[in-house]
Amino acid sequence: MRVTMLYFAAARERAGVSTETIELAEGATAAQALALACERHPALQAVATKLRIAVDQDFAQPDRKLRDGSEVALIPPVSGGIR
Amino acid sequence: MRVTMLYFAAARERAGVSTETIELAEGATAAQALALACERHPALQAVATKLRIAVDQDFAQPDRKLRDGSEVALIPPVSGGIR
Amino acid sequence: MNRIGPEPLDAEAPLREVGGTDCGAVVSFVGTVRSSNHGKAVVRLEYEAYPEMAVRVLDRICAEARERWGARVVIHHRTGSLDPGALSVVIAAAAPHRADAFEACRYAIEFLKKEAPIWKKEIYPDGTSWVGLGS
Amino acid sequence: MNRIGPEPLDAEAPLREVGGTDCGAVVSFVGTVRSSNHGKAVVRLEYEAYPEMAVRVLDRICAEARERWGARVVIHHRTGSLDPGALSVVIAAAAPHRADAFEACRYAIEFLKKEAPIWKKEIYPDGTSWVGLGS
Repeated sequence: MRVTMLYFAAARERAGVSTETIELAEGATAAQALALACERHPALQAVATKLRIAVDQDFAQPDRKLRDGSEVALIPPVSGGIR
Repeated sequence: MRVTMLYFAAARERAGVSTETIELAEGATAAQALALACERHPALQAVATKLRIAVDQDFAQPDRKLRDGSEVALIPPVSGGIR
Repeated sequence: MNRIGPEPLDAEAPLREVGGTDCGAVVSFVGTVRSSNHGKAVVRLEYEAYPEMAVRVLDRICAEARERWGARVVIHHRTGSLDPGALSVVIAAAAPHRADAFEACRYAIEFLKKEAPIWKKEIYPDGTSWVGLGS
Repeated sequence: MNRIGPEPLDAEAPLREVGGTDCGAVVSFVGTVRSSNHGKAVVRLEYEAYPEMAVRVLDRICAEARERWGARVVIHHRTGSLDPGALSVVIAAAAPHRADAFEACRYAIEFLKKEAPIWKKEIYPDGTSWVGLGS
């Protein structure tokens, strides 16, 4: 199945793209999408543990199952994170 | 000595005047000014215990000694009183 | 600068006065006349002040806010007859960080309501009442 | 209506949207770009958002504020390159009484800062940093 990956802020800069479509096996999870993103864009690896994942515009747990056409966004710490 | 009395809001309505000059004995206190005001304007009596007194634009205790030329204001409960 | 008077208030005027690139947060409070209070229709409000003393109280509030929260605070209060929807008071508090701006603004309106010699008479369809005195 | 986009913000626009004669109190928060942060000079900020999701988060904040404090809340957030002094976010919260308006406004900015997918890059004379990530 195909899912749309969205990269923002530091994740976008490290990935070098803001969006792309990736192929995943049927039943793949959000964590597997992140792992594939890190594989394609090794610079993401260093910040991977700090990223939250959103699926279809809601925060999702790593074990969230994806569907064909899902929109998966990598969400770095947001602007209020250090206050 | 002479002091200027100022009446505001409900005190003004009950006194029927907004300002007047009264004569007090040398060394008179804020409480004595209030007592004389109530004597001159008996309708003030009903609210007298709810009034605060300001002398020369600062809240003052009833035993505050007045001076010739003092400005004595009767301060009903202010607008945030019941919140 | 703090002001008390009969001129209609501009909600943004205190905001403009307190801003600056050293402050990342401005919190403002706007008090408006409600068309009812405790379920009773209010036709209008009449605000009366002891202006010279009230301005001194407002200046003291601002000095205290600067001291405690490093905040710049400006307060404008209206007097006279106000229809529902009209602005009665506008406060702006600016500080480098938002927690201080919120604290300073809240402090200013609470202190003002308790200590500033400003009175409010509610005019109902069938009578009037001085708020705080209950008569 | 909540908005996120590159247009310059008007500090009074959310105030105008939330007002009404049923509400006696409007508390607003204006966030501006400071010219320094933790003692470091800031040349400008760049705000980036995931706008579709961020608007959903803002709408959820407003629903929650209505539920918990009976408050009407409107949030405008800017994106793009902002110079010191520019407004990055404006929030207005209106409620019948001031305690609720303060609570709702504070809740809105705190929740936004923690949960809305909006990022801030600080541009220094000698480098850059994504706030929150530390790199």
